[in-house]
Amino acid sequence: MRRWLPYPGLALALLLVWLLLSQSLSVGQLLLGSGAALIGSHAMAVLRPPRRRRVRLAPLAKLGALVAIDVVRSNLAVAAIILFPRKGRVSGFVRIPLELTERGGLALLALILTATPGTLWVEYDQRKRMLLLHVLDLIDEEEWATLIKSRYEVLLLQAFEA
Amino acid sequence: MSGGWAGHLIIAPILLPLVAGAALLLLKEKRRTAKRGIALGTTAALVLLSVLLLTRVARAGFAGDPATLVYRIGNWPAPFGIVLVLDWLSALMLVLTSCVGLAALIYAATRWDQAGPRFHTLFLFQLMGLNGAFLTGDLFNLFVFFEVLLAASFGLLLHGSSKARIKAALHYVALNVATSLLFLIGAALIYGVTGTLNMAHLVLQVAAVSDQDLPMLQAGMAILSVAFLVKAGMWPLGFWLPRTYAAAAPPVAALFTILSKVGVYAVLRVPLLLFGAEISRTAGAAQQWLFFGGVCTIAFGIIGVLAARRLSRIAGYSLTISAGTLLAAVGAGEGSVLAGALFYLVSSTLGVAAFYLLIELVERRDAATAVGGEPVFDDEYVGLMPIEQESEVGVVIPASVAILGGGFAFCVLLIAGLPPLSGFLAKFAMIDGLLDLRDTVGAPVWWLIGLIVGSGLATLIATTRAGIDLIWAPSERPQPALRVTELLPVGLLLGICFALTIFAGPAMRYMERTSQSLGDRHGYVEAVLGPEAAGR
Amino acid sequence: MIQAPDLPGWAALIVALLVLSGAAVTLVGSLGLLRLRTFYERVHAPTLGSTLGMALIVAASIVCFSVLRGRLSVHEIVIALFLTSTAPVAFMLLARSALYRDRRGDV
Amino acid sequence: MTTLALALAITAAQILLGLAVFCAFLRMAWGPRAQDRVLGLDTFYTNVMLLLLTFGIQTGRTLYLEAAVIIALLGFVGTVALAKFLMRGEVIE
Amino acid sequence: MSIATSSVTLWFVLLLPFVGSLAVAGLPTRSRDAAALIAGAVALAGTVLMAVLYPQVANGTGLQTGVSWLPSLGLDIILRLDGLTWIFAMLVLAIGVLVIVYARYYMSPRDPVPRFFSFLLAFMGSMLALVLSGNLVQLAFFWELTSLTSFLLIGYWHQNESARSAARMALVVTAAGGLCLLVGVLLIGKIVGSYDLDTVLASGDRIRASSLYLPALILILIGAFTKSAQFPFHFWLPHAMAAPTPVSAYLHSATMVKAGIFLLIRLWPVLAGSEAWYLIVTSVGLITLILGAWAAIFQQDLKGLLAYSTISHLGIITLLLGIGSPLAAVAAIFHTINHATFKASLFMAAGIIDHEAGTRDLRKLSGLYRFMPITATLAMVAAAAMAGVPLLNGFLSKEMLLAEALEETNETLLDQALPYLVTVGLIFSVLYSVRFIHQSFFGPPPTKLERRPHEAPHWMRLPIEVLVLACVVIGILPAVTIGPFLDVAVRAALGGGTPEYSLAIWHGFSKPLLLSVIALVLGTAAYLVFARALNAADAVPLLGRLRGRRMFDAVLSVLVSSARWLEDWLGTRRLQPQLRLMVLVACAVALLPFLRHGYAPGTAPRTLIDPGFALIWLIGSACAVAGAWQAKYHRLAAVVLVSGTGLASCIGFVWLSAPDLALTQLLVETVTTVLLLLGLRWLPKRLPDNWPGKRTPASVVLRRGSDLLIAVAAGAGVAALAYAMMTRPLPDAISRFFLERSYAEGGGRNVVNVILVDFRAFDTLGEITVLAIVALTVFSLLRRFRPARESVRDPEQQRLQDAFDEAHAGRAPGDTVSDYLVVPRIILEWVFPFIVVIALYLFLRGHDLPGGGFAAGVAMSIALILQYMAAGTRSVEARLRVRPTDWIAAGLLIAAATGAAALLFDHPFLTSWFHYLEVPLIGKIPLATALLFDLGVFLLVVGATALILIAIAHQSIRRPVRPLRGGEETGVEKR
Amino acid sequence: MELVLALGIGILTASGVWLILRPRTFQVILGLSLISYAVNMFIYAMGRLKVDAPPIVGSGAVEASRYDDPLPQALVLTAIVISFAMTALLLVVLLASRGITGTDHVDGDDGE
Repeated sequence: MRRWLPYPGLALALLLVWLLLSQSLSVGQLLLGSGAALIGSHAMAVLRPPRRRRVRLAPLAKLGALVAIDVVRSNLAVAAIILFPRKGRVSGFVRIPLELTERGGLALLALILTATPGTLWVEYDQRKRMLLLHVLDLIDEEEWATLIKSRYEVLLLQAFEA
Repeated sequence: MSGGWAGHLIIAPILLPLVAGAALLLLKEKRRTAKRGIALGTTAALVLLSVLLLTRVARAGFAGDPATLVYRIGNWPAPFGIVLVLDWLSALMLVLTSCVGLAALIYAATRWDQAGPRFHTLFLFQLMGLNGAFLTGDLFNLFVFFEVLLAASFGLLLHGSSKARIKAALHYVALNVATSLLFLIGAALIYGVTGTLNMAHLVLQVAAVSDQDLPMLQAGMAILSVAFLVKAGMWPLGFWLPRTYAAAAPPVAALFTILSKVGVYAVLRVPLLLFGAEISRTAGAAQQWLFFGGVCTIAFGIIGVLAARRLSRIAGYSLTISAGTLLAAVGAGEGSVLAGALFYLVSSTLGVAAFYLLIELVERRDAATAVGGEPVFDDEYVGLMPIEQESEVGVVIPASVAILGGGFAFCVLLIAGLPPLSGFLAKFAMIDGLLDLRDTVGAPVWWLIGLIVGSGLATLIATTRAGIDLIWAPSERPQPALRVTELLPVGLLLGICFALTIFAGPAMRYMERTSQSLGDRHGYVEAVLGPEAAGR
Repeated sequence: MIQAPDLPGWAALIVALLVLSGAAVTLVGSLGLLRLRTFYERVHAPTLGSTLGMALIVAASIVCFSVLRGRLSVHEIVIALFLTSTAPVAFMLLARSALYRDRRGDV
Repeated sequence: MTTLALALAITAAQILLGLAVFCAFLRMAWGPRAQDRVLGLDTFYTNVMLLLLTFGIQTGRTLYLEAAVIIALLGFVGTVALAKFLMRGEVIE
Repeated sequence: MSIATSSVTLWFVLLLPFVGSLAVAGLPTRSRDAAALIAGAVALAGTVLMAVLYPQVANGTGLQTGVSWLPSLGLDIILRLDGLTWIFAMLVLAIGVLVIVYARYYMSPRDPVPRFFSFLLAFMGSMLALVLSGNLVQLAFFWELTSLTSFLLIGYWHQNESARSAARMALVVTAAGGLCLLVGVLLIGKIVGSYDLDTVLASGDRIRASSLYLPALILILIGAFTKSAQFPFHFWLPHAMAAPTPVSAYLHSATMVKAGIFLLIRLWPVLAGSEAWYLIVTSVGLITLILGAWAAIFQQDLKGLLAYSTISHLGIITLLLGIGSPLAAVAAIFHTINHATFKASLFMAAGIIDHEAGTRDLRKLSGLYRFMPITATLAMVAAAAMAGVPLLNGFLSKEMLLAEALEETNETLLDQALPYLVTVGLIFSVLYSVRFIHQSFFGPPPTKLERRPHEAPHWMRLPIEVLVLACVVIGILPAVTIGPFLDVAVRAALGGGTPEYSLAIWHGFSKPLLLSVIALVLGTAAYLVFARALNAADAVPLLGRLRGRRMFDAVLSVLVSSARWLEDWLGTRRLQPQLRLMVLVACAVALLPFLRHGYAPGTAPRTLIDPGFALIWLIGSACAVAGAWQAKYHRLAAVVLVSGTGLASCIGFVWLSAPDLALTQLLVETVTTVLLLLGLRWLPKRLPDNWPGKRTPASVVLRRGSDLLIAVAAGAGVAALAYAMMTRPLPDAISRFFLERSYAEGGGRNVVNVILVDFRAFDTLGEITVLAIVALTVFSLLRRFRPARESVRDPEQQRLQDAFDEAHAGRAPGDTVSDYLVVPRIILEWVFPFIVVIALYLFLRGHDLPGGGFAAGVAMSIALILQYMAAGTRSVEARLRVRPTDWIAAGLLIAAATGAAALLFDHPFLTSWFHYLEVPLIGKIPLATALLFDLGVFLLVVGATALILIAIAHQSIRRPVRPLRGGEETGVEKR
Repeated sequence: MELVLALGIGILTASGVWLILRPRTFQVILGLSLISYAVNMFIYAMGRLKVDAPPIVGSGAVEASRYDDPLPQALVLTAIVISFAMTALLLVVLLASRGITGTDHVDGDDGE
């Protein structure tokens, strides 16, 4: 099984993408899509990324909802900053120590933080496990650190490392 | 389309080198003998093939049948799909290409093909590009084959990279890329006005162009011609030519002598076809420009030949001269001048090709020219190149200098247009034809005659200056080590010229028919599109 | 060319609103690119376009085509998916390289 | 009527997006930092992709979305290369 | 002998020397006797056979035989034997025999003589063919051939600089003359309408009446004068004395220089008789006569003296021909024969002296009579003939000359002065003849010689003896010996107008005799007076500055240096001017038609402006301008801006109904950006120019200004063309066909793709070949890549970052980059399979919707490149073995094989086939060969793009090879 | 629209021509890419402009005037590929030239 289908989850996702692209659920497209997904997942296998343990989906779903809300909220906030500049707004870097070490988790966190307007993942020091974040509207460094750790990292830890 | 296998022979000059070249890629770089063998076999087969096609054209043509053979690629009817057209001129060019190609390849197989990887593939692709350009009957397909042959020529020029080659290649590539863009603009304009790309169909469409659209068409044609003329090396567009060719490895330079004729071929083919006498709303002016351009080119070539310090530059400038002569002959009119010019094209191409091959042999006495520079980087792909692995251990022919000298002399005679080789007959035929034009064209004919004569003299002066010292001057240098395989190609080329001299009658008859066929738009259209279209 | 597909009124309204607001958000983001003072601040601006702006327009597209075809057409989700997973990578790498420039000595 | 309104709205959106592209262009042309220019290019890509989506809506064809998909998936490659070049002095080590 | 046999004999005689030449050339280097024997036999056989042919010409009919060569241009090989030809042929052959005998003994045993005899025979053959030519072009052909073979003979001792330069000079001068001659005879041919000699000879009046007569005459005369060393082309002849003496004896007495004379005689009936002829030929002959004789007096080299005397005598013949009367022509022919006999013998004698005494310097020679009485006697007789002493043949022709000079032909001053000037020339000629004899054979025994001279071997003297005998016999019994032959020759040469003349020793006391005596007496007296002074001369008085060779060299060097100057002025080796010219020329020629017809946009309805598109497109244009502005110092900015332009044009394509183009452009755009960045690593830093005085020099401003103008002009031109085209209605194009047949006959809905893989798949095949070639070229060029010194090291950023990592505790080198890439790398890994799937998607549906093999291939290679960027070359290649060349080969072969498969069914190449297969559950599945073709495209594009990018990327992990001892080389890997 | 497109083509060409006349290799390569964008658009324009009429046909009878001219598009595709290939080649040649001559001047020497 592993040999034929190295990454079942990935293959499923690829098949989904194929079906979305071709906008059809016909048997032919299903077959073609499965073939493509197979090839795609074998392509992934060629790169030989480290194997991942199972991922829990429930925390991820929760995270997704949270992020969606946050994105909209911060979009509006940043839009306000751009349209109505206020004096005294400071932006700056924040250092946040992370407990998360899983590659996937880190990547997801980076995606979330960067995709949310107002925060930007700048660098992660693998040895010190220290994240460097840039924040557009920096009021309190501590607050940001706890926010991120409590709001996102916890969920990610649950999903990936529990 | 039927006619069994024989009917498909027209595609073979393109398909054969393509497949062989691609197949060579599958062989490891170390299997040199196999590669050589395949490449040589393919090229030899091309010679046979092209001769076969030529005899077919000639037999049909001399028997009074239509000589033009058309091959519809993809089985699509003519103005829509791409067609290959084999007529007098293209058959001639095919033979010329394969002969020069074979000679150059034999020469290269002695040692030059080791100067870099993938030589044989590039070489075969070059032949494919040339053959395609000569065969195609479609304007855009012509562009594609131009690019094929250019790309291959870039590769071959850079073969055995050295400082001079790289510097020359930079100019060559930049200029040719720019030229290709001009080609595209010109071809696009022509398509925009006429709505077609097939050359025969173009002839019909051009005749139907409204007066309002005419300047657009002419502008397109003019831009296209500039692109051709850059490739042909016309002054003031061809300064790159002598330098580039001088920088190339000898067998490559020899092959390039054909390359410089592609531009001339295109001028012969496209503008003549589209703007001939039948549609001569502008033919006169265009031909006049061509004529004067040719005259200036010859003059510049003469200057260059005289100014040249090295033999390879002399050879380069004699290509300029020959391009100029051909252009001027085209400009002077179809008919017997053109026939002479075509004869000249053949013999000068062969002569200069042989000359390029000889130059290296002659100059090898001066310095043991290493085939390439020393490698700087360890090679990641196939390991270090064994440089000069089996060099200079050839059979030392006692009379090597004599042979070299003789070959050199024959080349010079051929290029300068002196007896006993075909160069003389070519010049004679051209001047003879030109003298017939003295009443219609007037004084410029005399300039051209003067320049044709002068170019021979200039070549003689320049080559004797350099050649005598190289070959005759006593020296402490060791006898050059020659291999038979290096002399064989030179002999081959000169031998063809010698045969051309002896069989000048039939050869000239062929050229005359070629020249006639170039003027015969009706026949061309009929052959490609069928009699109904032509009768329209 | 001013044209639009023939949609029922309600759908047209939704689509129009979504498209306009998406475009507006994107424009604001790009304006931010001009108005913010430092590079680090400016990096935040285009995210508007690649998140909310994109989401709104994709939504418009989904509505539009679903109504047009008479069945759910979610093919644009792929775009959303791809863009959200790739755009941040660029920002991240860019910001870090700017940081390197700013503190040459202590990378 | 509604169609016309929708058409106008879409055109307006396109103009807005066009202006957004213009902003991105100004960053590309002005800099001042190299990173600014690259950021401008990235924004250019995103905005253009959105423009393509609106064009798709306008024409009612899903055909044009393919280009948008390609931009979404591969538009960042150029930016990544540029960013890496700025950071490391070469794109592929 | 029948005509047929005679013809065959004639061919045989002609071909014999060429065959002999080849045979001799094949002999081993040292086979002196064999070579001489073969050569001699050939020449002797030729002589005998030619003699046998005499009856054919004696009756005046002559012999003509030909083969077709180039019939369409009127060039056939015609051998034409008449009296004149016969005489010349006999001279060529008979003297050839003698020279070969002589040469056998003259040439050193160490000389590789087969080469010599081979050349000599080749020359003999060419000369024979020349005189036998029955066609003017054929004559010009062999004319040049004699120049070439004589070049080889003159340069035979090529180890001597003098021989080389003399050979070259002779070749250049005579070949140039030959080319003039060619044009000249072509003109004649055009006047007459045929190159056939008979026809030409019959149309003298027509030729002289033609407007082309003068140019033709001048050109032909130039040819003849260069060959026959007439003033002002005489200078090559004395230098040609660097040739071995047998060569001089052959070429410069009897044959080569006589070719010009032969031509003049041959065409005499056609060309002579006009005023131009008289003035040019006579005066040139006269000047040459006097000049040559005068210069001969002062020569210290025996052969030099003979050379100048040859020039002088050739002048005599020319003069005679110039006079234009038939009698003069007779004299000319006669003197030609005479000169050949005595001059050949004199050269041979000089050769013997040289051989025996070891020098040819007259000042060193003295009293040789006592050592070599026979040679001396022979030389004396020959010299006497040269001086015109009675009872010898020279005397006879000289008398004829004087008689003709005295004859009043016209009223010109030249005619009046002729007798006196001729006499002066003859005085000189007596003077140098006496000097030649007296100085070498008489006087005290020589003191300055290195060895003791003695008589030459008998066989070496034999040729001289034969020739001197001829001089004497002809001199005494002219009417009996030479008379009949001369008669035949004259009749053949002059045709109808053959005059009455008598060959006798004694014509009674006459003015010519008087002048002759005066010349003899004064000449001898002058020698007695000036002998000592002459020996001291080291230059020719009055003419000292007119050294032919120096002038020749000067002319050539002026030619070369002016050519170099012109080459620089008219040409360029730099790229910018070439591109500038190209753009300018293209603009100019495109403008021309509009100057004539005017410019007008079309009348087709315009499309409404679409604000979104217009905005983007204008921004794209602005990007282009900004990119152009930034490209010099901010390359990265320029890359960014140009990408913007590319993107804008993608949008343009989408908008304008070309989704395929947009897709492809977009993908290519991405790859190009990566490519340019890969390249940027190796380019030098550019700093703004620092002009002195902080001000841009005017020249730079001017150049930029003009470039700007050119750019604007080009842009405006293209825009105008585009606008004019777009506003015209589309002609009834072939595109309808594609749209209508695409689905029905091509099996695809995406017409663009069907065109690419079916209708015009041949273009695509070519296009992918280009890609393959470029990839291979890049690959092979980069194998020898040598980065500039300052870019060999890692880029500055990497060095700083590594230094930082090293300097800090708790960090290992490379941490910075690994931290930098840790997250992106994960994401890029995730993206990889998706890109692969998208690529497959693009590939599979290309036939019906935008996409296709090319787009898919590029997408695939972008996927690869992303991995390289994220993980680094080594890391990727540790896991992934990419073999791009195999991919390329496979792609090409699949595409070509798909096309060739049609041949199996006797369809043309690339004929497509498709079929819808009904499969249960799935429905119709399209099967098309076009898809297979596209697969080839896909594979090739992946291979080629990957090969290009990877090959460049590889440069970063290569290190210069440091040569170790023993020539071995090793690569030091980075890190 | 025609005017806008023509203007753009002109501007692109002009910028490109200006760049190819510059003495630095990198400028030349960028100039050539700019011109090739312009030329691609130009070729496309020879099929005249049609908005929203991509040449993707249905399976029934085809009304040719409803579609954009597909042929220029096919030509442009070929031209894009070829110009990409040539850009790559030129780039590598200029790198080699830069390496071997030590300068990025087009003539291989820094004489301005």
